[in-house]
Amino acid sequence: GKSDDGGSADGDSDKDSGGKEKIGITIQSLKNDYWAGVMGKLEELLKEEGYEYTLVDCSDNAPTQVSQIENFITSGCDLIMVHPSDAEAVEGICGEALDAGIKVMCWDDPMENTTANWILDNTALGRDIGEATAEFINANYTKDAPAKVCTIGYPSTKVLLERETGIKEGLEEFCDDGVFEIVASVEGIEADKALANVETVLQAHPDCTIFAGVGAGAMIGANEALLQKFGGAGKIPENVGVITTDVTMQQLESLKAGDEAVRAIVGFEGSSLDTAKACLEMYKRILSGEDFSGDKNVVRPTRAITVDDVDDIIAGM
Amino acid sequence: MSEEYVLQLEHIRKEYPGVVALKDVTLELRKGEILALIGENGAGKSTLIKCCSGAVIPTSGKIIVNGKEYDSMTPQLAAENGIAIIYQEFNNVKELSAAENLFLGRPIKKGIVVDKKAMEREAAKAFEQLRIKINPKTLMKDLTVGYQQMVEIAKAIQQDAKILIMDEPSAPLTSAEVESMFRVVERLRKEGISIIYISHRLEEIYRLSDRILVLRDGEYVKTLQTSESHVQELIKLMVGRELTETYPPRGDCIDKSQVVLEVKDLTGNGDENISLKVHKGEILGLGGLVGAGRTELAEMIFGAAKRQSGQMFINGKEVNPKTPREAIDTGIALVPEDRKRHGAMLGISIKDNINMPIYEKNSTLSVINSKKEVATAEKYRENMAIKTPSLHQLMKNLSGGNQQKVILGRWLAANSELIIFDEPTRGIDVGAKYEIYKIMNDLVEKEGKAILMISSEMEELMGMSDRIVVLSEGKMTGELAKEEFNQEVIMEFASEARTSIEEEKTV
Amino acid sequence: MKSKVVYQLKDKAIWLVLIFLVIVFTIANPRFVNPNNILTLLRQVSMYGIASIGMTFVILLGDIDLSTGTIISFVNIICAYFMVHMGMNMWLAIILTLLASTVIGLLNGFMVSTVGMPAIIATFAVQTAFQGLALIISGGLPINGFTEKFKVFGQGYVGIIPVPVIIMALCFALGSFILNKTYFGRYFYAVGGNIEAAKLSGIRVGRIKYLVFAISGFFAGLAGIVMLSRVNSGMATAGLGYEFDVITCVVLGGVSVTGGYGKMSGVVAGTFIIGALQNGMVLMNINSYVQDIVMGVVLALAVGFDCIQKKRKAN
Amino acid sequence: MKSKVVYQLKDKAIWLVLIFLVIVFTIANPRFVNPNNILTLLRQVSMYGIASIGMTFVILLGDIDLSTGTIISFVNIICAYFMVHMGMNMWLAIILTLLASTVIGLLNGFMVSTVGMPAIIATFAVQTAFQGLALIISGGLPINGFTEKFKVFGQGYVGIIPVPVIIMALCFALGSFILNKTYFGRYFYAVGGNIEAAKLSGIRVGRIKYLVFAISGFFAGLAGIVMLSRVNSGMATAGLGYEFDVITCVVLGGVSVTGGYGKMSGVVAGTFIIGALQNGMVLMNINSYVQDIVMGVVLALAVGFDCIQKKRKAN
Ligand SMILES: Nc1ncnc2c1ncn2[C@@H]1O[C@H](COP(=O)(O)OP(=O)(O)OP(=O)(O)O)[C@@H](O)[C@H]1O
Ligand SMILES: Nc1ncnc2c1ncn2[C@@H]1O[C@H](COP(=O)(O)OP(=O)(O)OP(=O)(O)O)[C@@H](O)[C@H]1O
Ligand SMILES: [Mg+2]
Ligand SMILES: [Mg+2]
Repeated sequence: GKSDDGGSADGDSDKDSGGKEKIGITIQSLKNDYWAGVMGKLEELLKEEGYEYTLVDCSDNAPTQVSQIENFITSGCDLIMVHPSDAEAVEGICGEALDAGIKVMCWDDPMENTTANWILDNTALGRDIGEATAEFINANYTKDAPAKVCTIGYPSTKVLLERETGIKEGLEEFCDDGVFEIVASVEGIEADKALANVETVLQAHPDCTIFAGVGAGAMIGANEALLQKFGGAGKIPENVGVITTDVTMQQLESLKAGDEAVRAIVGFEGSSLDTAKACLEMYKRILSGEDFSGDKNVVRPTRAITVDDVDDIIAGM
Repeated sequence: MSEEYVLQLEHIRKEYPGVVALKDVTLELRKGEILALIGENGAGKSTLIKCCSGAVIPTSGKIIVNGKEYDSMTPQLAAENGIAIIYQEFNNVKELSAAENLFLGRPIKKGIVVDKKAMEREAAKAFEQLRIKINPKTLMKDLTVGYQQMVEIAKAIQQDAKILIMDEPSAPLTSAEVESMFRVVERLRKEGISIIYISHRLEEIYRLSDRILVLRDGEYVKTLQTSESHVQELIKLMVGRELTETYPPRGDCIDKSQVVLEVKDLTGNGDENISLKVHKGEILGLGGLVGAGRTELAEMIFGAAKRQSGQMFINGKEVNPKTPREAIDTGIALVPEDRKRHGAMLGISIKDNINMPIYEKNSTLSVINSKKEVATAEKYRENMAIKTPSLHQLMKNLSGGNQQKVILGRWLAANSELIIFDEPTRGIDVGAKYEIYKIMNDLVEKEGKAILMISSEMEELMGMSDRIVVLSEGKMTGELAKEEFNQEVIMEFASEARTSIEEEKTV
Repeated sequence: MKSKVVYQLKDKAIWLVLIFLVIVFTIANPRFVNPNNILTLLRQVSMYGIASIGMTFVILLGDIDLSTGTIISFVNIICAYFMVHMGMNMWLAIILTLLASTVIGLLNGFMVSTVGMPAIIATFAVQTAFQGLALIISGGLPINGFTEKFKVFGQGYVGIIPVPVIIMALCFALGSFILNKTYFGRYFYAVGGNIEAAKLSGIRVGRIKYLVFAISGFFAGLAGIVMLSRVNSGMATAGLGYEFDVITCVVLGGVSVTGGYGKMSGVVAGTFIIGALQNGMVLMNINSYVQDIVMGVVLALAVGFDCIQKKRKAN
Repeated sequence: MKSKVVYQLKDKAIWLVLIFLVIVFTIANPRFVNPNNILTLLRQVSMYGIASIGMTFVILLGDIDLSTGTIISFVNIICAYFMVHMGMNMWLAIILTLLASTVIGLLNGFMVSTVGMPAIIATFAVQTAFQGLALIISGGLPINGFTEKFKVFGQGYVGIIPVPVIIMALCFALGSFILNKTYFGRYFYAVGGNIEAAKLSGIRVGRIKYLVFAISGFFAGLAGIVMLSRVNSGMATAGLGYEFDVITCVVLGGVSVTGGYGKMSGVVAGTFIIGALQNGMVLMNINSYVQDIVMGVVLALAVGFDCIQKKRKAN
């Protein structure tokens, strides 16, 4: 690496000048409600505790992310957290960061050149969504009248593609025999696109009742489409449901309302605040010099949020 | 005093980067007179009159209209003050109808809704007055150049202007159309309308104007009473020197044994069965009215338009150019009619303009030989006496006449054997005209080239050609040898196919 | 006479494409022509249709408006913000929002007309900057929780006709009226066809540009409001990339990107074609990657065919 | 004489903007001018720089190439596919990839030149279609696992100078050479300035368009390979939106979007400005939403300033 001397030397002088450690954070996209929510909380926490930090997003573009990490190295960060657009793409530059004496944490992927990874297996997450969906299907459908399922994905992004694959695996694995049939797979990461596509699917398959998706947009769009189809909240049949991941306020409210199509949300630590806290905890562990060489992959927990515990989560959003 | 003049331009100065287009020019227009504005190409005539409409903002000077003083105008102010202008360049909208073009910028409307019916009615009346047969609903793009110009004229007249400014209105018109325009102009004068008339055709100036204002190199030279002036004097004032003959003499240099260009039964692009020959050292004139299809023929020969059938020979060898490049490579050149659109590349330098067709020849492995490039440009600047401070000057900073010389230089540099001139002196002043005629003479005489010259100016056609072929409505209607040249005969040939079709068109 | 027939045929050609598509999709899945699905389809394209009015005017002028998508996003956020975070009356919020979108359009107009920037750059700059602003206002989070009343614009019905479809139809009618009957509509053609001539004829070209960009902003704003009501949630990225969908509708509709030529009826057809494609391909359960390819190919073929026709006629 | 001075000043103005930015960023964070950071910055913009050569030519012609981003993505995928899934020799893979990108450029050229489509539409159609194709080939998943050798293009050094920076410098030199020394360069200006006159001067305008779009495709392909090597992983969306970054570099550099005017040196400055902004704002810890706003405003101001100058001069 070329940045060795410059980087670390300047980094020291920064610490001398008083402040706490400096953290550089680059994530896939901040133009996304889940990330905006969690990062908003994380920023609050970081400010409270007096950390110096830089938060950027790479608009899901690997080269941009590489550049951002380069800039973090230059600006003398002590810890770089990367939520990679493409893990392989940032391995090289993360290695350079490590060489420069900077600690590196990866959110989501089990990366090589990092101090520690806070991982989420997207296929597993998908499988959890599948499982939650399967529970709902098992409770409402039988072999004679199987559920017609539509998956809502976004196959242009690797993690979301994995999630969608996971959903299908989860359905296979956890549904009772012959109780479901996937009739359509559509794209929908933004709510309006998901809405339009679900409307169309409902035209093609008026008896399609189960929508399992990869994120908040899919849920909001599908929920709206179903609300419109059945004529509003309270009129949605018991056996119609939308299940996705991401934890955002709107999703939670729909879930809480109880009379909309949202049946469950597969979440992680809990609320945005819970996630932010857990993340900060990771920062502290890494910065304190904890040795992760044994197993540096710290796996994040996932859980299904249902009507029963939705209030606790909302409190922390 | 302001009552005497309806329009005064005082001490107008206009600077462009590198050029002073106007230096302290003063013009005064009286009520009900026709003031002719003359001067060589680039003298600043168009620039001056554009100051009256706000198309050009003067660097300094005052514009006084009906006693009101302005530093600069806008098209709206001009309209409010009753000024209407026919510009040298076409100013129409091709996708709108003739009627809508006639009322462009001031439609007949009820509230915000336009009244198309009323506009068409009024347009029909206006065309009637000018004795032109145009269906007001026809889209502008479906009209020929001449008709488009007539719409422009109708439009200016239609505005009930108090001051009418016409910048070379006759340039694209046939003599019959010019006649009907003159009648209208004279009628307008009688109605007390003041007119500024720009033209390079001195006979028009004498026919129409009361006074003549001469510009030279952006400077005011003199104002004369038309009745007290002489052509020689005018030319001298414009050019700044004496001009003896209109057409320079040329020795007999035709080599009948060598046919440079022969076309046989050429059909396509609106033309039918055209057959003609041009010999070495000969200037063949191509006559006809506007819309006769001469430009179309030139385009076909030059490979710029597709031909359907017929054969073409250069020096006896059959050729079949499908693009201008192929035509150039077989030794054909075209100096186009529409300089701005088809000839001059305004945004690049004089040097590049001249070298454009020969770059590939003067390059090794596509790298330009820059010495040769500069030498070529320098040579033709001298030969053509192109007025410019530097070869790096952009083309757009030159006047029309000088641009035409650059384009000529381009084709001389390309060393073509046959040069087609399409209206070579359209909108060019007498001085530059004479120079261009001399260049044409030198080309046939000294360099043994062949020239095909399209011209709508009868005098030019007869003065320069060795032979004349006349087209009408895309067909050849006659051929005359030098001894047979006669204005009436040519006109007769030119309108042969015309009368019948014209009646059909207006239906 | 002959040229008129050719023109009319050309204007009709796009409808033939539409009919062809309808037939193909119907064969693939008869549900496609189900009245219900047709209404759904129309509702789906209503945002494109509404935004396409302004875009048509802009393109007729020979300019382009890349800020449409961002205006939709921005409007989404501020209208939601007004109603939810500021508790503003719905109508007031809508009026203010439309005002804001018109003002953004005026900003485009200012840069293009007064400053003299090429429209593609000016509107791209606005696109970038206002995307940032929308994200700042929303903090990247969706804003939701509107009144039931607000839903009517995107989700309501009059009889069996969805309200957004009615809004779209009204917009098309208005657009057509402006283009054909009003004097400024005729000015659009004049400015797009020959800006110099327009100027010298006393048309205040500068003002026309302001007007057209403002109109484009306004209709984008209206599309944004319909979208907000339809999705029932305001997102700062809701309109991302919409400008190109809208441009595609307009250009498919035969409006010349160099300005001066085009008709509202063509744009209607162009919009329906995009709608039919998006709806039909999902009905056929076509892989979303393949959908991209089909979209690209249809655009290339439709416009390419048109261009070849034009070229042939020119010779 | 005077006009020459004005022109040169205008061409220099963009460098003044660059110097101004450098000063601002240096004051904000002295690390900005650290030689190490400068090299990092240059490496970051190398892909823009490389792709901007072709884009400059296209824009000089008065056209635009919206397919650049997709070509980068597509090339990313096929080059990775060749090397990883087909085990092809690196050089062969690179040559085939560059060939493919050139062929896509030729396809653009075909649509623009032979079919006569407006470039903005033709290249947008290609963008859409090839995005789909790239996704199909990759199945939406990244492709990685290249040889160490392959890393040199994006990550290697010659002395202290990063290889991509050297490639960019060579490309700029080549671009400048083509524009100033070869007849192709003259032709580009001629065609961009007055296509009719260019045609009648014997320039085969059709071929020039093919050539220029092919060149644009080629350089986009080269940028794609450098990117692939730099990030060591091929993604089907790697180049998403790159075309606008590249267009911004070119236009900031003073190339007229209406064609006919512009210089390579200006584009170099434009590219550096984008690099300085992207790098400097992260160093200054500017919120990423605000970064969008700054980008938009800088673009508007830089181009706007230029346009006002031009306008003033024209009067
Ligand atoms: N936009 C411009 N930029 C720079 N120079 C210009 C511009 N317009 C005109 N000029 C210059 O101003 C001078 C006057 O040009 P103008 O067109 O007024 O001449 P003219 O008398 O109308 O000539 P012509 O008889 O050829 O029409 C010329 O030297 C010309 O090169
Ligand atoms: N593409 C075309 N298809 C059919 N007819 C055409 C086409 N282009 C031109 N024409 C017709 O051919 C005739 C020749 O037009 P044009 O005005 O160019 O003739 P011209 O003899 O060159 O006139 P000028 O004296 O102005 O040079 C006109 O009647 C015109 O309507
Ligand atoms: Mg003039
Ligand atoms: Mg002609």
